[in-house]
Amino acid sequence: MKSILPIIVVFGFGFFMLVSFFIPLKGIQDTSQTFQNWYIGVMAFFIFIGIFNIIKINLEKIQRRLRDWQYSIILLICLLVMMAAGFIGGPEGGLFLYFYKNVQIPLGATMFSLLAFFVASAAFRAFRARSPEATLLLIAAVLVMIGRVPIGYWIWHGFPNLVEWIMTVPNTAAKRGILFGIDLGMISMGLRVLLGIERSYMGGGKE
Amino acid sequence: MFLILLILVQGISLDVYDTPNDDGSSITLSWSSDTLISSYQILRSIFPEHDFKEIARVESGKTTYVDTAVKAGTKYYYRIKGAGLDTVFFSNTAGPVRPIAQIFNLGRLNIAVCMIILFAVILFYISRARKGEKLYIRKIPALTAVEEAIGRATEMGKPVLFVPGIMDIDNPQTIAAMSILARVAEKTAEYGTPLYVPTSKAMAMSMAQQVVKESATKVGRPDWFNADNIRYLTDDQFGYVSAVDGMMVREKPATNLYLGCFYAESLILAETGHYTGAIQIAGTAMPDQLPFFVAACDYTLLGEELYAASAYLSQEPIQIGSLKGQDFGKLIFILVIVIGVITRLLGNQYFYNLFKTTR
Amino acid sequence: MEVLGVWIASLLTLAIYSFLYKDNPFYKVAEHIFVGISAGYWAVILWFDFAWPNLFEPLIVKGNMVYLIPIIIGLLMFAPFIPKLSWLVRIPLTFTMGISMALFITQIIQGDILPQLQATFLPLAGIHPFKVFSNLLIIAGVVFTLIYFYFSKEHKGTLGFAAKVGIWFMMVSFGASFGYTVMARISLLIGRVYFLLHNWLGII
Amino acid sequence: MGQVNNILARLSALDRRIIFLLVAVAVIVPLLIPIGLPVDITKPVKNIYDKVESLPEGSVVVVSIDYDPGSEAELYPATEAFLEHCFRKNLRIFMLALWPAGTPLGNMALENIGAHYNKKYGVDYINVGYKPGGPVMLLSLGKNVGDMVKTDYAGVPIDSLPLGKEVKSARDMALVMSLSAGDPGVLHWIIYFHARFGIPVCAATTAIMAPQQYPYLASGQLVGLMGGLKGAAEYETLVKRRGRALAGMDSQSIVHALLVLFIILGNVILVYQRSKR
Repeated sequence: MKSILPIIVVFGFGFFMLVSFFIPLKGIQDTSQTFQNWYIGVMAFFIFIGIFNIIKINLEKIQRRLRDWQYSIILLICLLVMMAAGFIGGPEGGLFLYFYKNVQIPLGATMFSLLAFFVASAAFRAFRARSPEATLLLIAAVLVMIGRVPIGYWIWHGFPNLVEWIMTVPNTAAKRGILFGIDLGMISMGLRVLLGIERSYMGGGKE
Repeated sequence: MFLILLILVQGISLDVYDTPNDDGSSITLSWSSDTLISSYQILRSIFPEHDFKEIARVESGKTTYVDTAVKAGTKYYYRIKGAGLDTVFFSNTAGPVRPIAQIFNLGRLNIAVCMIILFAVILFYISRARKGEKLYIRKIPALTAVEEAIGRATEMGKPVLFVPGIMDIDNPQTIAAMSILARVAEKTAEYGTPLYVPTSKAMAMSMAQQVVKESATKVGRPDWFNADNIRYLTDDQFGYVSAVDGMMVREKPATNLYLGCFYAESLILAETGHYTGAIQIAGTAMPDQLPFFVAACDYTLLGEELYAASAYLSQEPIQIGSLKGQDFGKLIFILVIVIGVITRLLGNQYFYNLFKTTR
Repeated sequence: MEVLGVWIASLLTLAIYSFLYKDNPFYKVAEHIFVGISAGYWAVILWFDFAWPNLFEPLIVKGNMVYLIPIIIGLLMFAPFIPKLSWLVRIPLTFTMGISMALFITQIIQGDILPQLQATFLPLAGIHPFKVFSNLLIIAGVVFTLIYFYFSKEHKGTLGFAAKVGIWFMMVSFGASFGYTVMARISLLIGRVYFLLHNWLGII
Repeated sequence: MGQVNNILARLSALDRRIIFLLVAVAVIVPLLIPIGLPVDITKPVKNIYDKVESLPEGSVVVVSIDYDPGSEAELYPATEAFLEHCFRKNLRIFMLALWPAGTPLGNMALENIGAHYNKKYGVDYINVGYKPGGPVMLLSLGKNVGDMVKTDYAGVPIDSLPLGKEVKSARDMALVMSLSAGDPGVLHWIIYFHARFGIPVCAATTAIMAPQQYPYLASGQLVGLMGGLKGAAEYETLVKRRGRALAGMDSQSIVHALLVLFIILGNVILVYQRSKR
């Protein structure tokens, strides 16, 4: 039961969806649409369980006085405050949007912008022409970095066209080749999942 | 009278047909007009001469309409009334047309053929591998490095950090990462080296826990397994990356493995790891992220090499079989490209048109 | 209230930047505030934008029992918290995997493989010689990149050379990606600096 | 010789915080003292502009907010510039978000630009908020909008809004604009939505994702592309709007020049150290 039922579920729903792609009959199409809608409903729970886990992990951290447990209190308070603001005032509530605008936006945006600094130090310390291949990478990178911003156009008016050529010719070719490889890999993975050969996503795959 | 008749015929020319490859629930109308028309009224009847009723209004600029309020098997006639500047234009009466339900969508035949060929090739090689046939796979240099790097962490008495990407377990890269994690967990359990696996998805956490637990049991070290080392941090990308960063700075792992599906966090992880002096091995099939891994890590599995690595490490017949199947798929793709280019060069469009997927 | 908000936002921004100096309590506080606020936000938005109107309202208010199915499957996600029933978590996992993988396979053929193959059948005659050259490069680049990812033979001789050329194409494209990413990162920093100078300090 | 050696050795051991400081200066100074370098227009951006120009008045454009505050700096200016163009052309906007934290960002842009053009919520534009399920959701949405969208973001039943009543399926949509910072996003709009329903898709992506979109531009599956802040600056130039993207372009240029300098310097050190050995 524990291993057969999941295989039946994955095979049954999977192959129905595969076949329904090719059969335009109304009953089949409606059923497939219903399954899709269920899927989206279930996916919502994936997020709920994520939030549930955050609460659980941080409660445990506080209970067992693990390292930095004090911060977990801050985290949980923020979570509760945000949820209270949202569920009492609604997603249009002033306080909820106030926190979104003045806490979530600046923190999210700043976190990402830290990368500007890391990219700079990587450029200085890690980005080296150690081999012919790396040299090629380097030259392309420098051309794109200069030619794609206004300073490149200012230096030489043909710069943007040169960069566009790099993007549409060698870049497109390599990206497409890589894409084909990835697509094949994903199809083979999908097939194994549907056939129940690949079970690692269920955890281990053995009973 | 004569004038009106002329307009009636020449104003709008209408063509209707049963929408191909559907369940018989729609009829497609397409029309053309060389006069200025501000809006169209679409009229329908089940009689050729009378009883035409408006079913829809369409603004100018549009030249097609799909009528979905039809019954399969019934005959329909259509007319269009177009409002011009000060005249009303009529189209010819088009029809009869009868929507019919199709059992197989012929417009998707090429997709079916492609799918069947790829499935067949992959299954063929999997079955060969399962029968115990030894299938050759070239060595992937970055892999030897993984084992060395784990050894190095052990010597230094420091933990190993394994980041399985930030996507959920419905992402194949995460799954490939998990089979590499199984091998990494075996090695670390054997050496008794701590292994941290922070995840960004709750399901990825439970999966990683099961995988690591099983590996530990497999090498006879169930006591080594510590569920607390495999933690779900947060779904939020930046919350996650900053937490992992904090972890690197605090725990100073000697070996960082980034295998799976990565987005913008790739560089921030690799750069912080570089800063803490760890040996770093990365692998992802995300083309956007490869350059940073190449730039800042010691070894990188490029794209599909991630899947190849998982097959190579496990020596599992299924994985090796699929890899060989995919290799064959690549040969087919190359062949198809060559044929496509040549036929087009010879002025033949037939082969080119076989690959059309949208009407 | 508005002014206070800008101050909160600015101070939190600076707290994150303090990580550049080194990991410190300010950064950690900001980090945990962020995780807490985001998680709370997700819960609220998910409920109001989707879970209530699309799942619970039809069930509770309109009494449409069909909606019980996705809810029950979804609730099985919590099965691991009851050790005896933990295997039931496989039902939502296999259900979502089955559907997403099947759709994925057909869509990747319809939306990726066939159109991208077709787009590689490029014309080589009757166009400007430079365009012919470019098209040839694209075709060669795709083929040689595919050869690099051919794992069934050791890369020696002609095959080795082809794989090598494939690597060159990839390196150029990686270089392009690197350049673009640098651009992305800098833009984000500009965005924050603009906020600090404009909204907070009011200098620009 | 010894002196050169000394300098290079020191440089190679340079504390990265000094690099950080230089980057900060290179961003701040051009913002305070603008140079006003001219912005060139690239073809993929022009393609979006032309596509929007070609749409008849009243067409429904789907704007998908597939980013969150993390990419606000790059994609929010693009959102505003694109909406400005649509509203000016009297197109109607059907907005949704594939990322949970995208909804309020989309609303901000709609309200800012909509107010300027006297557009009315519910008639000229709607926002149906976040929808989970990514690619699978797109297939459901294209087939029957009502399955996925029962209310708008504020909980108002969708049938009570004139525009909401009108958009029933992909057939009622003229163009999709995905403002995308990752998955789910533009890729899914292309290989799921466009492939199934044939609705043209254009995108504004973070610069990091832009190179990956070129195969789709080449195949015509993607109509046009705004890559990063530069793409947004180009669009601002096209729609004659002086926004945040254009304001940031000088800093962008200067930092790029600085980084190229870093790369060259780093490699000079490498070559020098190699020749010493």
